[in-house]
Amino acid sequence: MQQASQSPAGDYVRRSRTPEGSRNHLITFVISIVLTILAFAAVMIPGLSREFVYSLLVLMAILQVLVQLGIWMHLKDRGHFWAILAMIFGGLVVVYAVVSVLFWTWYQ
Amino acid sequence: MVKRWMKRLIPLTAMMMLLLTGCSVEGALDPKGPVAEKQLDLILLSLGVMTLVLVVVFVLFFWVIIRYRRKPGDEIPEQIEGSHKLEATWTIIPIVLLFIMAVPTVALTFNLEQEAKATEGDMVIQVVAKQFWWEFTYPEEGIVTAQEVYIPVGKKVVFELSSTDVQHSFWVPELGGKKDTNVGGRNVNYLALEASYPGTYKGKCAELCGQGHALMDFKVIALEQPEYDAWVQKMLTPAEVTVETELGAELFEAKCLSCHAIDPGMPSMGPNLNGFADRMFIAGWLENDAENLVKWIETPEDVKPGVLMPGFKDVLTREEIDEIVKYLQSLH
Amino acid sequence: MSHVQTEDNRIESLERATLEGRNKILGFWVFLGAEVVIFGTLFAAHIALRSEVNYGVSGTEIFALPIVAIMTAILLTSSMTSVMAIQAMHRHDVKGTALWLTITVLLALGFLGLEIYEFYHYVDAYNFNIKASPFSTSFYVLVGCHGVHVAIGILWISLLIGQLFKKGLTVVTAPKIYLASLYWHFIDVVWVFIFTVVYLMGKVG
Amino acid sequence: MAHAQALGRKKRYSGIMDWITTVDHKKIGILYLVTGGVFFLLAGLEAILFRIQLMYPMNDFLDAQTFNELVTMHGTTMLFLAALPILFGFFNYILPLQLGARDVAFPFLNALGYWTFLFGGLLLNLGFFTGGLPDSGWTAYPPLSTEYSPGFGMDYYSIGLQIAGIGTLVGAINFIVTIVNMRAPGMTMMRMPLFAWTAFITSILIVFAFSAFGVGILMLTFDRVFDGHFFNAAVGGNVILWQHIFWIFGHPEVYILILPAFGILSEVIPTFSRKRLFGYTSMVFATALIGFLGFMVWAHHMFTVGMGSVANILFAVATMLIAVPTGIKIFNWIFTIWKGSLKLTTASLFAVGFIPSFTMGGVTGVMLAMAAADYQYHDTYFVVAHFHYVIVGGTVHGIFAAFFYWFPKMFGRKLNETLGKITFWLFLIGFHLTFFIQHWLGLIGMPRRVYTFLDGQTGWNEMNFVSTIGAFLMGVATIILLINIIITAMKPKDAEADTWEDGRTMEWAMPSPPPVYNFKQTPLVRGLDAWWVEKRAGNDAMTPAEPLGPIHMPNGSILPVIMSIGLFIAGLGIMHHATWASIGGFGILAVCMIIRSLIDDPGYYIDPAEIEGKEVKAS
Ligand code: HEA
Ligand code: HEA
Ligand code: HEC
Ligand code: CUA
Ligand SMILES: [Cu+2]
Repeated sequence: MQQASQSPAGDYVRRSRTPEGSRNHLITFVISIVLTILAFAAVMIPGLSREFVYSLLVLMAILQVLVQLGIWMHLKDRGHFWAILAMIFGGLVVVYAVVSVLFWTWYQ
Repeated sequence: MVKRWMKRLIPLTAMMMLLLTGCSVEGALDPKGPVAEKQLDLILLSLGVMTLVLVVVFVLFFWVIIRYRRKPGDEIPEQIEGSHKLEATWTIIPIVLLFIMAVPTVALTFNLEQEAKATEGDMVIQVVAKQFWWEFTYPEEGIVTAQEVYIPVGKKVVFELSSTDVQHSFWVPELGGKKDTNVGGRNVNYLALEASYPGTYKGKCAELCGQGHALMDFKVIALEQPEYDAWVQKMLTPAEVTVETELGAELFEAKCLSCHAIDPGMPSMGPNLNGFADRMFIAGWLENDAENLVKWIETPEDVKPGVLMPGFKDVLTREEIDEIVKYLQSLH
Repeated sequence: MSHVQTEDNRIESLERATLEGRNKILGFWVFLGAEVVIFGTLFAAHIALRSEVNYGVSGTEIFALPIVAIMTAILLTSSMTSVMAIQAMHRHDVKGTALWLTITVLLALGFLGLEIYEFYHYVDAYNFNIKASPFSTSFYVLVGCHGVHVAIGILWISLLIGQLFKKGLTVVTAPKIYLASLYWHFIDVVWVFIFTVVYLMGKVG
Repeated sequence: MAHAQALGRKKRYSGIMDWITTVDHKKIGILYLVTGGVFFLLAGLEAILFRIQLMYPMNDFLDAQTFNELVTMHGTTMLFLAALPILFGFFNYILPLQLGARDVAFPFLNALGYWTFLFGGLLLNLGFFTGGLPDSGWTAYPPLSTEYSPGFGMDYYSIGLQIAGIGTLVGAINFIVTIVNMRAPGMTMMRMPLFAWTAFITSILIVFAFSAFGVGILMLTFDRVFDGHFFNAAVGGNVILWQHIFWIFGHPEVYILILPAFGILSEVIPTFSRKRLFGYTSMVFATALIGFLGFMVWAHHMFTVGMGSVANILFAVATMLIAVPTGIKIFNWIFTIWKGSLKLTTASLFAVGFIPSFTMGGVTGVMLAMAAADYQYHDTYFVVAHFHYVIVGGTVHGIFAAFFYWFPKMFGRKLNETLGKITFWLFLIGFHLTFFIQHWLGLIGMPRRVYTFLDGQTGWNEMNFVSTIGAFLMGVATIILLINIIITAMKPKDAEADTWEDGRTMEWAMPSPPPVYNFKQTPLVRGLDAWWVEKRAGNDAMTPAEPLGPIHMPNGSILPVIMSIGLFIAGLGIMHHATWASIGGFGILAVCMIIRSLIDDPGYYIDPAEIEGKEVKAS
């Protein structure tokens, strides 16, 4: 593909050594696995109160998503201002939607 | 310029004048009960504030477009960036104005909702909205009626609102604002209204519900307590079938009873016709006389589009329909 | 090549080497913002309707957690392998990239297969189809929407593997691969909420 | 780059093929404008028809069903297929010029966005030919829009808007990326023209609002076509769920319509006042704040649904707050004229005419926001009056202002000013005549969406009659505008670059109409109102930021049209349960995407020599 040869891609490869080691990514993987196991365990262990399980589940999910967004999807890296904004804004709209449904759809 | 002033001011003043005279108006502007009165107060308050805002904006607006029109030989004006002082002014003043309006809004909104919670001893009427008519049930008295709902004057009445097909909205402008009738047996709404004076008040469906939406009218009839009690008694004593109406009654039983009921407490697929002879209107809006009744029974679709009652033009002869009409007119 | 500069004209990595690449990445993030709302709305609907079983079966009765656990493990691993693909890409290792992407696709196929089996099982064993109840409708539309995303991801990544062999790693292919991996992570993120909200909470009732 | 020429040649299309395959943002802008304009005429005609029905009590010009269909189509078409696409047309044409960008970020997707919008719009209107139009109001409340609406009408609504919505979403993403990444050197965010800012915020609102709506109509489709139960109350579905989803989209949608008009005003008023925008910074923040608050107030459309007093109060207060940033804007415009030198052309007449009309609509909005009072206003003509004051007095005025303002830039000719002023006055008078009186109608009890009303109600007959006359006047004004366009089109192209002499932003620094590649050399921006700054400094062109070199342009492509046709077929297939048609439709889509993915578009180069010689003009 000729166009590529026009671009600085060739020199760039030499210049940039990937700064991200795979360690972070592996740690994320492990964290995700652990959080998931915790979540499944909380449901499978009998006798826990519903409120406790629910809050634990939500907490686990949020943690896991934060870790994955931050590290796997590089949101923690520089230059992701607008990306983070997109996620936050989307999240906000979702919170509205869920809240409205939870409290008002079944109001009374 | 003068013309433009006039064009904007005339309708505005016309509206204010109509408001002040208040006699030839109807609807929300002519309240006949405490709820509508409080709402009108709120409306007038906001209208006052808005008039103020509009006057300020209009004055500034016309001042700048008249004063700063381009004239031959104009220099390039100074490029003013802004002014913190001015900008702060038109941030703060609106906030103050909004506050003035927000406080009574919050109070009244809260208050109305509180009122609507029926407590012991409140009179409750169940309202079921259907395409395209209204069924009213008095659970205490055991009365089911339609299109015309009777209430005593000076007493808070709580309407329990629901619907069996699509969303409708229950609105009696002169007595107070509307509330939707939700489907599904859930989200049942309560609306408290009270009539301060005896009279007949127009009621409307205010949510698009299909073809008949425009004509889904009803009436609220407020009577002094003794008259109201008399009405209840009358509703509870079914009309008797006489020799004259016998034929009509039979026909009615054969053709109409599948949908309609005439026993006082009976709900039915169509309106309960107990006391029908005393209704002012057929189907909520057409004057209740023999001629119109024939028209309705023959071709209800012409009276109210989308109506769920079939026409009987081809099913019954004109004579038979006349008999039914005679019978219906005996249902006091 | 366009020569418009941005504040940030450091060349960070192959996928960001060109303006086109940077545009794509930013645009894709905005698209993911839209996806958040899309799935969020479906979640809202599901949360509202999940106890409306219309005299039919409820989540507590039918959800088979072991199969969900396996699906979760598979998808999580595939998200990991797509990270590996990007790392290989940053090392300019075409073969490695292709290999990791292939593994990702295979895992995804496994996931999709299990999901199809799961749906089939529900319909077969409990007559739990989309018409059964508001719960079933919202369940199938939400989880199915995720499934469709997985299927699209499979097609997309497979195409990219083909391109990789044909064209190698270039400033044209690199952003695409990067986006596909973002997309894939996002699908995993959505699944985290699905197994939490739909399955686990559904199981608890 | 000696072999630049060899890289690729422009695939030359001409005539209609050129328009069908174009990826040039300026041509796509014109396509949006023309299509949106046609839909505006159609929706306006629908309004005229149902206004005739409402001219007399118990009129039988239209039957109830047709009336409901026309009202629904009027609202839906105006919002989704007329106002928004026309604004998209201006975004497309003007934004890159104002930003000093060579092109938009995603030319191909941009074209795709237009064609999906067009085919979605056609699907929505298909009922005119097949019978059975959408009839449940633009709000499509179930169960009226599901079980109680047999036939294909509401399927056209849900699937047609789904397809058009995809186009809108794609377009919005394109604008966001263009604005963030493609600005010319020196143009910081805080030096962007306000029009670009409003385009930016609007696009953000679209991304989040239209996604919610997309899911809403997907659910509607499932209920209607696949017997789903989202909204089927009989088995436990919930109709209020739809209302929440709809309004979470629906309220931002109205700001999507007004913000670009705010942007237009912020361009037109400074130009014709020869004075910079008063309080630029606060205008930017007000825009952002309106956009943000716009997402938190949706339930003010649902006060009467019975959400309880707490919810009603919260949403009431949140809604009222929006008056503050909007007020900031109103006063900033007025003070832009203050101490300026205002020239009243048709464009600036529409722009200043906006201010009082919109304010009247805005203050009734605040009245509506007062929950306890809204119980009286809701679903009456008072609401109809409110939103036409903000939409017609606001958005449509803004659109007309933009049309007169940018027409010379886009087509190289000035519209006739005399006819323009006649249009303005007729439209303004007609507008107030139609809608002012509707406030009153609402207050005395006329519900909206009624196909007729009973005789003998005080004032109803007269006021409805007057209202219809006003609508006729607006129709006449529109016809005069059409005549104006036709007359102007027959005149030679003679507009100068800086047509209005006082242009401030960069589009006025290039020929009218601009060449395909926009700026020969990317300009350097040295302040807010970049072109004004250069003019004040005594320059007669923008200072370039790069040497003259070959300009890379994308090739046209037929794929967007084919993809949209694929979607159209798939949509029809789904609603008719024709599995093969839907698979075929999606197949076409998939094949196109695969082709697009496998065959890279090398684009072509325009040579500096060619630029120096004859100007390559956009048609
Ligand atoms: C362009 C579109 C647009 C815009 C900009 C607005 C702007 C506003 N709207 Fe409107 N609205 C619609 C389009 C729009 N609306 C539509 C289409 C509907 C009906 C949908 C349907 O049901 O079909 C609707 C319905 C609607 C309702 C629901 C009514 C009902 O159905 O019962 C409400 C209620 O709160 C409301 C409120 C507001 C408010 C508070 C604003 C504010 O943003 C207005 C702010 C502006 C000002 C206030 C003027 C300028 C300010 C000053 C000069 C400062 C000083 C002012 C004060 C202190 C008051 N609107
Ligand atoms: C962008 C939005 C927009 C615009 C510009 C308009 C413009 C107009 N609207 Fe619109 N309207 C809505 C959005 C809009 N409306 C919405 C959302 C609803 C709610 C729908 C619902 O309830 O679901 C509504 C509802 C609505 C109603 C209430 C209907 C009802 O509830 O029963 C009325 C009634 O008067 C009305 C009238 C008008 C009029 C007279 C115009 C005029 O300004 C139109 C002026 C334009 C013209 C008159 C065009 C002229 C065309 C020609 C002359 C034809 C020439 C033809 C060829 C050459 C082919 N509209
Ligand atoms: C299929 C059911 C059905 C049958 C059969 C039917 N009706 Fe009706 N009827 C209705 C419904 C539904 C309405 C309410 C119409 C409306 O206002 O929307 C109605 C309304 C009426 C009304 C007006 C009631 C009011 O309160 O204003 C009268 C009178 C009436 N019907 C008479 C008859 C007679 C007489 C017959 C038989 C010859 C008959 N109906 C047969 C369904 C039926
Ligand atoms: Cu019932 Cu409208
Ligand atoms: Cu709103």
